[in-house]
Amino acid sequence: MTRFSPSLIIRHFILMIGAAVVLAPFVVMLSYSLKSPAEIERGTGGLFGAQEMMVDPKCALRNAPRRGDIETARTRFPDRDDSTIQTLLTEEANAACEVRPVVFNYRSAFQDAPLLRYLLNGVIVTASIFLLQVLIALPAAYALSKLKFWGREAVFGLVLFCLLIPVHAIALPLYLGLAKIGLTNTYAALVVPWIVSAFGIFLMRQFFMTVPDDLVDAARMDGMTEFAIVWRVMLPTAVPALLAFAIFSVVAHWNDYFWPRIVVTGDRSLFTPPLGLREFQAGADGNLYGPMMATATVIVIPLIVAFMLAQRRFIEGITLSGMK
Amino acid sequence: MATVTLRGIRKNFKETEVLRGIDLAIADGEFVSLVGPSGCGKSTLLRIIAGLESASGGSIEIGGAPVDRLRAADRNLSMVFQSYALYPHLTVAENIAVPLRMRQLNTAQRLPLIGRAVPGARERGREIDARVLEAAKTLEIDQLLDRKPGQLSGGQRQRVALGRALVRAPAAFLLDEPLSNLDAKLRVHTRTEIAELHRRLAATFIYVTHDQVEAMTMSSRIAVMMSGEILQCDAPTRIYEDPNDLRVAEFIGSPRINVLPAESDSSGRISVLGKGLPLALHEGRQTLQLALRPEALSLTHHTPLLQGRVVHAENLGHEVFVQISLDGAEQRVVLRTDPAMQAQLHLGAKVGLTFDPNRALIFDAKGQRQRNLLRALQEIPA
Amino acid sequence: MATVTLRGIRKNFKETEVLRGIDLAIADGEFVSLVGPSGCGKSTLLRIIAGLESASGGSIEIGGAPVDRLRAADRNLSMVFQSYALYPHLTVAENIAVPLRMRQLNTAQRLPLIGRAVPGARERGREIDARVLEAAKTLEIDQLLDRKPGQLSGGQRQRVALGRALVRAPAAFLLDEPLSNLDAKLRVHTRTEIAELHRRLAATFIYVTHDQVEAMTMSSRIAVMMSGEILQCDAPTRIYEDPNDLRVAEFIGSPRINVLPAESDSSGRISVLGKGLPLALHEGRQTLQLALRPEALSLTHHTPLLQGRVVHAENLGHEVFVQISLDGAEQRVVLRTDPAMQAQLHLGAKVGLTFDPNRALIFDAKGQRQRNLLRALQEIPA
Amino acid sequence: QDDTITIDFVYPYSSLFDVTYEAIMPAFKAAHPNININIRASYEEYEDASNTILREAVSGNLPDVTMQGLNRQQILVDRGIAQSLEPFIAKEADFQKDGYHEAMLSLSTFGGEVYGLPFSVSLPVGYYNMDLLKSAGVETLPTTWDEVVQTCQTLKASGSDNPIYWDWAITGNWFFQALMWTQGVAPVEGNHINMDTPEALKTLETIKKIVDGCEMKNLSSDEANSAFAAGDLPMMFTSTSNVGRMLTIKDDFDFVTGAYPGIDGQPAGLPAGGNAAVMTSTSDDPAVRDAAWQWLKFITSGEGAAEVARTTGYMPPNRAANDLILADFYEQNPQKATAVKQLPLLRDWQAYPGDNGLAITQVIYDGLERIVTGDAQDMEDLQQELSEEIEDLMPHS
Amino acid sequence: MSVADLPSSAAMRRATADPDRRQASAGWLMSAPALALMLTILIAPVLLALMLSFTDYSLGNPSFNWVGWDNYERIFTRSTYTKMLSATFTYVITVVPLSVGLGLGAALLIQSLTRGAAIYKAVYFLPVMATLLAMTIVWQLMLHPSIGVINRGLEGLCAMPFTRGLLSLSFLGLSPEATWFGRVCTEGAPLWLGDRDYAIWVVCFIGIWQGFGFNMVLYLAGLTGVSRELYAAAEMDGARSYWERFRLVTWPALGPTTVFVVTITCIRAFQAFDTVEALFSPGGGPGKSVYVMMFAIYEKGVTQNLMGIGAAITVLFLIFVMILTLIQHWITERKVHYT
Ligand SMILES: Nc1ncnc2c1ncn2[C@@H]1O[C@H](COP(=O)(O)OP(=O)(O)OP(=O)(O)O)[C@@H](O)[C@H]1O
Ligand SMILES: Nc1ncnc2c1ncn2[C@@H]1O[C@H](COP(=O)(O)OP(=O)(O)OP(=O)(O)O)[C@@H](O)[C@H]1O
Ligand SMILES: [Mg+2]
Ligand SMILES: [Mg+2]
Repeated sequence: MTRFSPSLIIRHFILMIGAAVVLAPFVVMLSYSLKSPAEIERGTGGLFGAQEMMVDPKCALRNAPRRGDIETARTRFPDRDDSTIQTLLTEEANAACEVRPVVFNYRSAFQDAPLLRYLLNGVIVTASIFLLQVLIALPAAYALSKLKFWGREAVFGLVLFCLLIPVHAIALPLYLGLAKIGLTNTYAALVVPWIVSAFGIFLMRQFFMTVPDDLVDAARMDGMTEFAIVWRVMLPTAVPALLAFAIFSVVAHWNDYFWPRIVVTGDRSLFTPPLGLREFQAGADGNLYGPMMATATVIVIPLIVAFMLAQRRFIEGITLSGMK
Repeated sequence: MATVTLRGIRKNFKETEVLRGIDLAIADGEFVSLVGPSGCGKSTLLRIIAGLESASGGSIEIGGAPVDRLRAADRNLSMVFQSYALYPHLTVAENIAVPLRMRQLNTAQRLPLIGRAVPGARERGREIDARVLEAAKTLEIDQLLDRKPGQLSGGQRQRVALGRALVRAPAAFLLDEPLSNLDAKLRVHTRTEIAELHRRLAATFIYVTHDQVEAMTMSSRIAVMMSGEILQCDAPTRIYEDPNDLRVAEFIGSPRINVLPAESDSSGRISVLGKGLPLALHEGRQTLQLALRPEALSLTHHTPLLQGRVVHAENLGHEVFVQISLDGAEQRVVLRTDPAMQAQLHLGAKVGLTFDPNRALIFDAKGQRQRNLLRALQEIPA
Repeated sequence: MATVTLRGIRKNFKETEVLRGIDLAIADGEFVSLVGPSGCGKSTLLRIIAGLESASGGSIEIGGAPVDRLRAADRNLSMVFQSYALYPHLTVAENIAVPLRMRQLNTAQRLPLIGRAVPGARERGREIDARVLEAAKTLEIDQLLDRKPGQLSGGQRQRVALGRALVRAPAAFLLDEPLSNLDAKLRVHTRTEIAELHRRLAATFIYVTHDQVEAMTMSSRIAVMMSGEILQCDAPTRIYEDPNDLRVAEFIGSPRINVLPAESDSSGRISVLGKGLPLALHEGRQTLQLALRPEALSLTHHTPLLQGRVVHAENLGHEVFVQISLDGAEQRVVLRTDPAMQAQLHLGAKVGLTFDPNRALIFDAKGQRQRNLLRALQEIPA
Repeated sequence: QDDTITIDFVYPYSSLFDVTYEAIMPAFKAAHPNININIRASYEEYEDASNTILREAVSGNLPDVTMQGLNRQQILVDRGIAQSLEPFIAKEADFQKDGYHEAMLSLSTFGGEVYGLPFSVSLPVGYYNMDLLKSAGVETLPTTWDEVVQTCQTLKASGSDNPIYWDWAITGNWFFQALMWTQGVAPVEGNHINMDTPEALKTLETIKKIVDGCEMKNLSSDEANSAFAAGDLPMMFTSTSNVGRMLTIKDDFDFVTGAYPGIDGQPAGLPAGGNAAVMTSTSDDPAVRDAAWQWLKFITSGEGAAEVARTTGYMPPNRAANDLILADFYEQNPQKATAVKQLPLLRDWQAYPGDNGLAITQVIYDGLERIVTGDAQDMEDLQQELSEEIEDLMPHS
Repeated sequence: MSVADLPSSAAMRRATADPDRRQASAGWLMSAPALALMLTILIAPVLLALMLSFTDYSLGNPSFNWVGWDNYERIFTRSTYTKMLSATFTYVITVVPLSVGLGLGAALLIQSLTRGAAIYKAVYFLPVMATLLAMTIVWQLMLHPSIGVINRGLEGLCAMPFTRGLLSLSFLGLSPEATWFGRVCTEGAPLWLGDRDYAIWVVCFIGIWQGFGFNMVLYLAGLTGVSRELYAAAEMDGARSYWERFRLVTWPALGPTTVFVVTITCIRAFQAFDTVEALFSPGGGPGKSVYVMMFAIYEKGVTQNLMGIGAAITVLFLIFVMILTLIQHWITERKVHYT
């Protein structure tokens, strides 16, 4: 009965207020990705920026007249002194470097940092991590929830313990270990440390616990091996949980800034998307917020698309309705 | 097609003893029904045979070989679960196909998309589809093959569960109340199909049911379980007509068997409610219990053995159960009779009852059947 | 304690039409059983009455007031779900107590720990505990009050579900196959308890079952549903003896009613398998169907109306169903007879059958009952 | 192409220096066609540069040439990661002629040996929004901190509630060291940190004076920069390296830089910020090492170095570049000239000795923060506490 | 009867153990890869950290000395230690309940909608998906004391007499100093990140903002497993209000999810780092008010290159979080019912 009720309006109202708070930074992010550096730093320009032509600072620096340029330009400006010529040339150079802020921001994002390459790396790395995680976590989660074996509690305890271990604390030993086997600056270095996900094991175990034992037994009677049960029975019934895990894993590693920064010290072509941000970071010497926000916007878009696709499955849901 | 032998199977859930030493030898191709009150351990026993639960004691042999160390999948059994246990994410057709696919396709052939391309997969797949369709037709669920379990009615789900078990030919079938949610017509139909299958495959069946008609009509033998033990395992008519134990007699047969207090005098002569019967025991002076099936009682006008008043009547259409409160006793007895008689048997009517002493079953105070009866004692003076 | 009136209830699941206009008026205190083949929409109808599912059309009144816009909780009904639907985290006692706690305690009194301290909560709580214990005793699950549903057998779970419905006194009870997982003994017992409750509360019951004995013995009326319609709703004996529709006749009664092809000649005289019967219709020259309950057939040696050969016999202990393959027809008929007769009726035996023409039910080719019969036509020459 | 030599090179602050190296690269290619410079992924900032190098040293993955913060060279020298440049310098016939400032070279001289060649150098300067100052009636730039405080009072009197930002939080205790050098005292002498000296007390008190006298808010550097660019902040004291950026983002007001104020009169010295090129090559191949040296030398001298000034707010490390190549540059860019004028004051930006050097930096940072947030009121107590804590962290052997 | 129909003879030969033993070996086999990887990737470094915590190792040094309990002693004798604990606990105690509660609330509200659910889901999940580093920078810009949108907004509200009166409750006759908003209008908008009274709450807020969407997704996944039949049963039992049905069906059914969500949120809260690093590096916020444990570990172990002390804090951190998680897990797990 989808009637138009006050409670429905209240619910929408609450959700909309929440959405406004949640969205505010994104609006700002998007807005900054449209503005010129001056507008950002000075907090002007409204939502979309004035979109007045601005001078691309790097381009201007690159084209700034040098001594030689002044010499050659002397013929063009016969009776001016050097400094006037320089001013004129600088103005010319600046004029050649004029761009709209929005163009500047997004162009910088893709040019100064090879963002497309980074996005591709992101896809490769997150997909490999997720697949390997599932491959390892699912059987373990199944064993921990549905198989009785001596030491199960201990293994589960270990999983819980591993959940507690912060990556920041073990980053250095891990880095050194990878260096020892010569894996730094490779895709493997980005993937290997994550292939066992205590989080994934724990999450899937919690959901497997809710699958009725009879279903597992039925599968055993049908001739499935324990491994087959994991992939053919547990996995499909736990699709929502798996999606939650997929989202978690992909989001975490897509956005991971810390680990790639540690482990990829040489090769820029191994960078993952967030490292594109550092291209525009200069600490106290001035961050280029516009391109940075443009990069951040670009980085998050694939995730939003993926999430929208994935959430259909959430709506369907697998209710365990084959049971009495 | 194999024998199933249980020796001293015991099972505890923590402190509660659910099975207390089950011994049962099932011959190859036999159809054994397990009946017993709710909670007596039928499902547990089935699960132990299937290898899904480990027994706390005892051993199991299938086809003569011990299977205690064999996993469920390797025991080559089919099972219908009381709770259906359908795969919620698979359609009806896929649910039924699972046991075939698992056993007839190899790993490569089972792969989701590419599997069909593997040599031999296509033919096997078609074979499986055909078998699934056949099973579904038998169970009248061929219209539903594309539905998911969540979209089915209770009885339809149960039939899918049944289909999944019947689609292949294992060493033995274990069926746990497979027809409980079906209507009478379909139940009779399915019963016939199962009986047919049993004949055709000559497979061993272990069948849990609480439906006596099922148990009586389908079984080679019925095993009556109570509080974790098998009280009697015998052919249906033996169980009905010749129970070893009062509990069996009471459990089997609906309406319930009538039990009347009886006793034997010093000579062993048995009397019920003060009336001597032409029956005697070798030992005398016992408190006894005399049990009579409702159909063993008949109405009579002259020299009734028992007298009473009609207190309740249930008309099932083809027969009427009449409850009669006996004079001089607390018991009521139930009489099975024709609907045509109902006019005579209005509430409150006084009736006289008699019975053939040979159809009376005598049990001692503990419920043990007393078989050493001396009969034809008409000449013994009343 | 209320009337329940359904008018033109329809229900579609996407394209499939599950209910196609159900009209049913249930009087206050009536006990109506819904029977029908699996998947015919019984559970759906019950859920619509309960307010759990919205109808695609039609209206419902309870106690004379329309309830279409009332939510399930406000309709004051009790329901047993076919799938039990027990709260997995609550013990048996708590499960049964839920409806009482929900309705008799206010929000404060229901609070987990402090609730007991709220004025009045303690007495109410004790009262509830007592009622729960009583219900559990009736259903013989008082030993299990502290268990969680996961630790119960199928039948035990079902009894908990029943207990939860029976523990309070609503306007009407909706029971969806509440006894399907119980053994015969317990089933009879519980049936009696439900009948007793019905008498005591004089409450309205709507009872879905596939067990004909239940339907026949407990109901004031039986409604036979098929493919989303009610074919007939009448007193049990009427349904059994005087069905309107061949489908009803076939559905009710086990073993199934025997149907034989018949026809009427130009004068309206009816004959079956070439034998004229002392029955006639007003209109002549029709293809007809003659239906006979198994108990309407009897064995005879002289002038048998039908002849055939015994092909199968099922012994239920108290009676035997004998399948006879008729000479000159494909049909088999089933005969209900005494176990004592079985010796005579060995497989292959030739038998002659007869029946009382007055017990024969005549249906036209479409299955509609033909009631306008001219009888006692013995004088019509054969 | 067999004789092409590739050397690995890394630098921090890519958004700042990318364009610099882009500008340098063609000239270098022309001069050394057989040397290929492989630019690795850049460091974020000096801390990151230092940590990464240490990690890479342990994992055996060092670049050949790296740019490191001036105060981060010490640790690399101590751990034997940075290599002495003396052998290469010795081989150069006319090294002096290339114009390396003696003062600047000393920034990278440890134990008498040169370990790095400074590349971009910065000094603290004052940033002023002349429009705001003038509207409050201030015409002359303050030259001492007392005058700064007075200016604050004037500004506040005319309604400014946020008159100053003094970039105390800048990395490596730069501003603390600035006030020490102002008084002519080195923050570190040998194995001792001069926290327990009267000059240190004076330093702390001066900071407190600025904070209290100006009611300075506890902004971050970024926030202060934005506020200044937006025209909300009349005075800001920070590194000259921000000038370039400020010029591009500032609102339409008159932006002037002024000499860093002293305590009484002109400062006696100021610490140099910025970075130096350090050789960290682990290669045994003399050709590689020589190529690395060529690169190192190229970027720190002549046209190469000139690009630093042209493209950033930093000064080039090289007299030749400053005096000759860029002579008229500073006329065009007066805001960038201030630091150059302060060149004679150039002093070491010192690292604290021992493994705990960075921890000591943090201790002093925390101390300064306590002044800024108003936590610490009594400077003598604070000095006492800091001295003890530092003493505790000093190497004891 | 064919032999093939019997339990296969191959199976017989494979039958080395009874079902229990077999299950045990399957269990071990299936957890073995995870176990082995956990031991090498996670546990080994932790053991290394344990070892290092008794040394004065510093990256790049050729050797190290055993210093016994010195590192631990140092941690406990420094005043920053209490600041570290208080910042960590403030963060955990604020963020865990709020982000779990908001996650659950959002999930329930969204689930009850027939229309628009997808949009809300995506919106609430946005913060989880966005790169935290970038978003922290956005927050930093928004929280800028003079040009940030937040303070500009506050100033805007102050400038309008109506909103100023409304929000500062001065229409109730309260003095401007009596309410937070009143003080903002008279004394100027807060410094947010530079003010010790605000910094930790800002970090908490960002933590909640960023994290509750994930809890929402987990709860949504959990909600798909709640049997509809049970809602029907509850409705029949007279659970009239939403709250009653929630108590009777939803909440117990969400038990496993809640165990998970609380455990994870708790652990993640203890591991809060990125925001602090991005906003308050170096130092850990005004007066070290945001000096959370993970930041301390990172500062000591990585930034300051004192691996010994960093390792010691790591060990303490693990012991600490382990005890708390065990207690928490023990409590919740006992109350939870699976199927
Ligand atoms: N996991 C368990 N923990 C404790 N007791 C259990 C458990 N499972 C079953 N039981 C108990 O064991 C007994 C036997 O259960 P079982 O399921 O075998 O009964 P059943 O004969 O199949 O009954 P029904 O006919 O009702 O299905 C019951 O009393 C039940 O309560
Ligand atoms: N969610 C659904 N989607 C589609 N079809 C459904 C759905 N639920 C039930 N049906 C169909 O509606 C029909 C009626 O179902 P219902 O559960 O009412 O049957 P029933 O009479 O109770 O049967 P049973 O005796 O087997 O329980 C069935 O054919 C069933 O397949
Ligand atoms: Mg059972
Ligand atoms: Mg149903």
